[in-house]
Amino acid sequence: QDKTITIFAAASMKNAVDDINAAYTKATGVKVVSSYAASSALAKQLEQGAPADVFASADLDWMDYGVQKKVIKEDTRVNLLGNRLVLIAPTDSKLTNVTIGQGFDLAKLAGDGRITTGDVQAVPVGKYAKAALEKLGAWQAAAPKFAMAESVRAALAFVARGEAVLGIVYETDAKVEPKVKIVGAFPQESYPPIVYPVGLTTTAKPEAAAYLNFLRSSAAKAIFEKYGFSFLIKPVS
Amino acid sequence: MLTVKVEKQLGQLALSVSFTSEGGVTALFGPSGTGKTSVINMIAGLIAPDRGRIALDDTVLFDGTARIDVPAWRRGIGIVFQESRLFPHFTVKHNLDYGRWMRGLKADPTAFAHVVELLDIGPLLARRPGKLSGGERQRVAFGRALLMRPRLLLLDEPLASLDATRKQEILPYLERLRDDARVPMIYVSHDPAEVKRIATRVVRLDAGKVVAEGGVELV
Amino acid sequence: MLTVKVEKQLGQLALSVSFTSEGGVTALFGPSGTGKTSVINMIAGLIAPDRGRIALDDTVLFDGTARIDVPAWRRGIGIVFQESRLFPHFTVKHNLDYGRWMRGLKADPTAFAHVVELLDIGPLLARRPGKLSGGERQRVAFGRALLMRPRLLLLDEPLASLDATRKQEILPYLERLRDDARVPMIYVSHDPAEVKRIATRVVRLDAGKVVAEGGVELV
Amino acid sequence: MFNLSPEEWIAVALSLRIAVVATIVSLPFGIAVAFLLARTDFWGKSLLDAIVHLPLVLPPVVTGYLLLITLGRRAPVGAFLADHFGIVFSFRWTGAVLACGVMAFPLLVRAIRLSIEAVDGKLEQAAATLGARPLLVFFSVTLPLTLPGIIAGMVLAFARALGEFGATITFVSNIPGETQTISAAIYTLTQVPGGDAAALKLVVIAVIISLAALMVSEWFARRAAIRLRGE
Amino acid sequence: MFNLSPEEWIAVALSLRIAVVATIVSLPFGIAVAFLLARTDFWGKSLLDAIVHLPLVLPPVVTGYLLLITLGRRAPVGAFLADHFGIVFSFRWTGAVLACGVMAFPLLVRAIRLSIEAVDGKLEQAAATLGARPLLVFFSVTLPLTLPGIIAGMVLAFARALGEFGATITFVSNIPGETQTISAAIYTLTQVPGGDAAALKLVVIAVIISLAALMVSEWFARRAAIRLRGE
Ligand SMILES: Nc1ncnc2c1ncn2[C@@H]1O[C@H](COP(=O)(O)OP(=O)(O)OP(=O)(O)O)[C@@H](O)[C@H]1O
Ligand SMILES: Nc1ncnc2c1ncn2[C@@H]1O[C@H](COP(=O)(O)OP(=O)(O)OP(=O)(O)O)[C@@H](O)[C@H]1O
Ligand code: MOO
Ligand SMILES: [Mg+2]
Ligand SMILES: [Mg+2]
Repeated sequence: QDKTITIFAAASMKNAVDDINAAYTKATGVKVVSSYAASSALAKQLEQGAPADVFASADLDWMDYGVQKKVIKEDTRVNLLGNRLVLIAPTDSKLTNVTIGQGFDLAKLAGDGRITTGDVQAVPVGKYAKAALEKLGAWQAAAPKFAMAESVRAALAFVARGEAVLGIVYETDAKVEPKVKIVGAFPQESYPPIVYPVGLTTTAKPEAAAYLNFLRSSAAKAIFEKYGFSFLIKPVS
Repeated sequence: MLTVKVEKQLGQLALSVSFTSEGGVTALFGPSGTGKTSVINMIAGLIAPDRGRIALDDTVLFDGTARIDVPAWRRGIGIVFQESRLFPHFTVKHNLDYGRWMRGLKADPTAFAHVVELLDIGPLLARRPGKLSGGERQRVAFGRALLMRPRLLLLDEPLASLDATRKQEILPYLERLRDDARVPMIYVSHDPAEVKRIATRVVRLDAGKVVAEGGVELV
Repeated sequence: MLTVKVEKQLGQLALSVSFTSEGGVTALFGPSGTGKTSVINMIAGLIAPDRGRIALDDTVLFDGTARIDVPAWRRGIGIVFQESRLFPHFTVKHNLDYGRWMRGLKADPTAFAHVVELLDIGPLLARRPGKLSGGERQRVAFGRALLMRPRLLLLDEPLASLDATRKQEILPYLERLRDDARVPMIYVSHDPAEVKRIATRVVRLDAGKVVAEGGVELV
Repeated sequence: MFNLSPEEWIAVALSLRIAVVATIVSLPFGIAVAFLLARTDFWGKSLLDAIVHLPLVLPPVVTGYLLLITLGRRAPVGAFLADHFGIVFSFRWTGAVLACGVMAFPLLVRAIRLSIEAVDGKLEQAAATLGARPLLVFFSVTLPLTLPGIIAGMVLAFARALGEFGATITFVSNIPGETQTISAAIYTLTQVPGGDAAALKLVVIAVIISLAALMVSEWFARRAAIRLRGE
Repeated sequence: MFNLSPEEWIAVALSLRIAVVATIVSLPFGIAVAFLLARTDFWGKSLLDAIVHLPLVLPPVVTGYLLLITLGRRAPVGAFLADHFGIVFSFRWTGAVLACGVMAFPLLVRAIRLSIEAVDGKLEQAAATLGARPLLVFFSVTLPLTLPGIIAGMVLAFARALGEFGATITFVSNIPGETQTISAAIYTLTQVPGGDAAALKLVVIAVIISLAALMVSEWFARRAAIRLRGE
């Protein structure tokens, strides 16, 4: 009972982390409990003394916040996973291969429809999207057409339902929604790397270190990759 | 002409009443809890008899076998309840006018003024009923039923909480209503003097049954 | 001994009443809307006079200048309201027992049985008040006030909707209450015969003022 | 304290508009449903009752998602409304009104229903004997006597509409000037590290608005109470 | 249909427990506050009224956040309660109870208040003349006559507690077996690719629970209504 490990993970990581936990329990007999919520909520809970051993954030900001509030052991922090930003449209859209590069006119592509993504201030996918568009010089013109969703899943739903003509989401999400198609990928250099950092909390049980190691293992890599994440580090064995 | 023949089980009491009234004032007389109010409610259409038939002149108001049950609002029967049931959110004036409005009748200032004067409720017209005294409330309820111009008037102890003087003023009015306007009435009262004075016919109830029917000598 | 000297502005009516009662039954007599119920409410402590003093024997119940105002629940005064005010969520039996419970008195089965028999409410004991007839309700309210064993009984037209036979049964009981148990009463009624029979003293009100005070010959 | 950005002022104004319109528009439906639930008996009444309560029972984002898949522009009902009546909800402030209205509906209905059930049926009977047909009885007697419940329901609905964001943001997203309410703005700010101070400003404004709404409603409620006691 | 994972069954059971406990525990407070608001006049009454409504007006995550920074184990009040009374809310199911209770409180209070205001003061007067002191009047007359409002309030509170997740997940996180309610589970599932089918199952379960709760409450309400009409 006492050895049970608690991980606080961003809601978008649920599928993969659930599988990894099952695998870990099977391999070691140690039970892992996971609490999934918005990274922001989790970080603030850690600040208030939440009984977690591991934190997996969906973006760097909230991990930085945790480090700054001294609830994350900075030396255990790893930028574990990566993702890619893609432009999607409903499956029946006339749009196909869009080349996304300098000077690409997103506003024109959208016509009089809406473009959706996560909230550009608050939701990680939105922040990346805005950064990319700014870099590519497309933000100014497209900004008024944005409908900002509460999460990447909500953005995906808007496109899948045909509410929005275009959306900017993670590749992981786009790939599993049959009602949308990827019409273009943003060049990797146009946005800061999409990173899912993990780390131990300052109150972590000793056993948590082994779990964190497992997250970095090739077994974990396989699971994460199955769900479309890219694994950013060299797996430990 | 009103014919009433009704049966209804009221808790323990098996009400079974039948009488006819050829216009004029029929007094329902009898001890407390014998079913007078219940009979009145059936005539008005507020409760349905289990079995029976109620007809007023040539309209059948209720017929258990023919499944006729004219709703209360289309019966045109005025009723003064044992408890006044005034509308608390309307002024006394609006309470008085309510029946006329609902029945789409034209205003009749003479009749209105007459009733108001008779019942001495002029000073109350602008007030709401909440703080009226018991007798004031009863007078307003009386006026409200009169002013809807009913084809039959059901009066459930309408004068019970009025002083003798006021009663002596109202009774002649009821007599005129009976004789001149020829509005038939069913009159419930416990006051033998009152009944003697106003009734043309007496139906005596006991324990849910008619035990005697006849002239005022029954009182 | 009860001394009442109260003033209160009730809408248009400037009530200003003062009388004393040396035990026995004091009848408040007067037309509708003269302030009888209001006086009763002040004695019971349900509305506060603007000015004045109310004392029962040697307890001051209200004194405007001395800022005394004993709350209703500590006055020990029973009241039969013009409208019965029974508790809908209690059975008749529990309504009757309510005052005894609240005052922490011991059960007195003889008194209970006696009141129940007198008022003929035995068959109603297990029912709730919702569907009682007007007279039944009034009898229960009467019983409820009697059974709290009040030091003063305020009766606001307690017999108004009862038939003559029932009245004739209850009046002797009130007489016994007056003469044997010596419970003082204030009695509001519009029935001269009733007042003549029961009252030991009559206070005649008109338009909020005492216009005469004396024996039953005033009626 | 109140040095809000123009965008934030717009969100405040929009929230007010959405909450007021949602409350007013849902009122007649709320009254009708409350009446059905309080006074009639029909097959499927429990179902109606359950549907009305649904937005309370489900997480708001789920309600928003259900709205999206029924009333979105490609959804059957949504397409029908758009084609035949020109009513479009998606990404419009009207959609926010709808979402807030739906979320507040159970509160509105319960309060009104409670008051309708408390109306003394004897007064309605009296009205009927005076010649009032059922509809007139309802409008002249039942409804006025239900006023305390209507006021209470409107207060709850208004407050809920101000606080709602889960269903709104899922149904119509978060478009500044069109669908971004105070609540959405507050939510957004709480998701940004260091956004707390700015969020707090908006929280204070939401509190002030609701305080004002409460005071206005208390005033009306007091007047209604006096009236209904017949004074 | 109901092949839920053990974890999901636990969430269902936990939700029920949290909703029931939250409803029951907040009831006496709800009655007390409703009585204060309905029947007394004191300085700061508007403020109390506003505070009660606050959880309705603010986005739930904000309410949750406010709870976290006041009642978390490192927060002043939370630390005080933990040290002196051993009451710990943070990341316990009791914290979920608190969050749901707070979110449901305005609904509970309004319904009860509405019913208290509808109680006929004349009956309370009659009780006083029969020797009942104010507290006894309240418990023997006012409270029983308020039953419809209490039932309605409890239904709303229960339903809201079932549907709540914003405040709960923010205050006590989303820990299976301890603080993960159906709603939080549904929300989490909507956040992952392909989670919709699983979410739908839980939605159906939430609907069934609330339907059952509604039917039970209707039954009680019907009995109460008959009783209060004195039949
Ligand atoms: N719905 C009901 N269920 C059970 N009993 C009822 C019902 N309605 C009336 N009663 C009973 O039927 C009897 C007749 O009641 P009703 O009101 O008709 O009497 P009443 O003759 O008007 O008496 P009163 O002169 O006291 O007003 C009473 O004993 C009453 O308690
Ligand atoms: N709070 C109030 N505000 C205004 N007017 C009031 C108020 N209370 C009573 N009145 C008026 O004061 C007068 C006296 O009322 P009260 O009930 O004492 O009369 P009453 O003598 O008992 O009459 P009744 O025999 O008709 O019952 C009435 O005209 C009534 O309308
Ligand atoms: O329960 Mo919520 O969290 O209204 O959005
Ligand atoms: Mg009767
Ligand atoms: Mg009186």
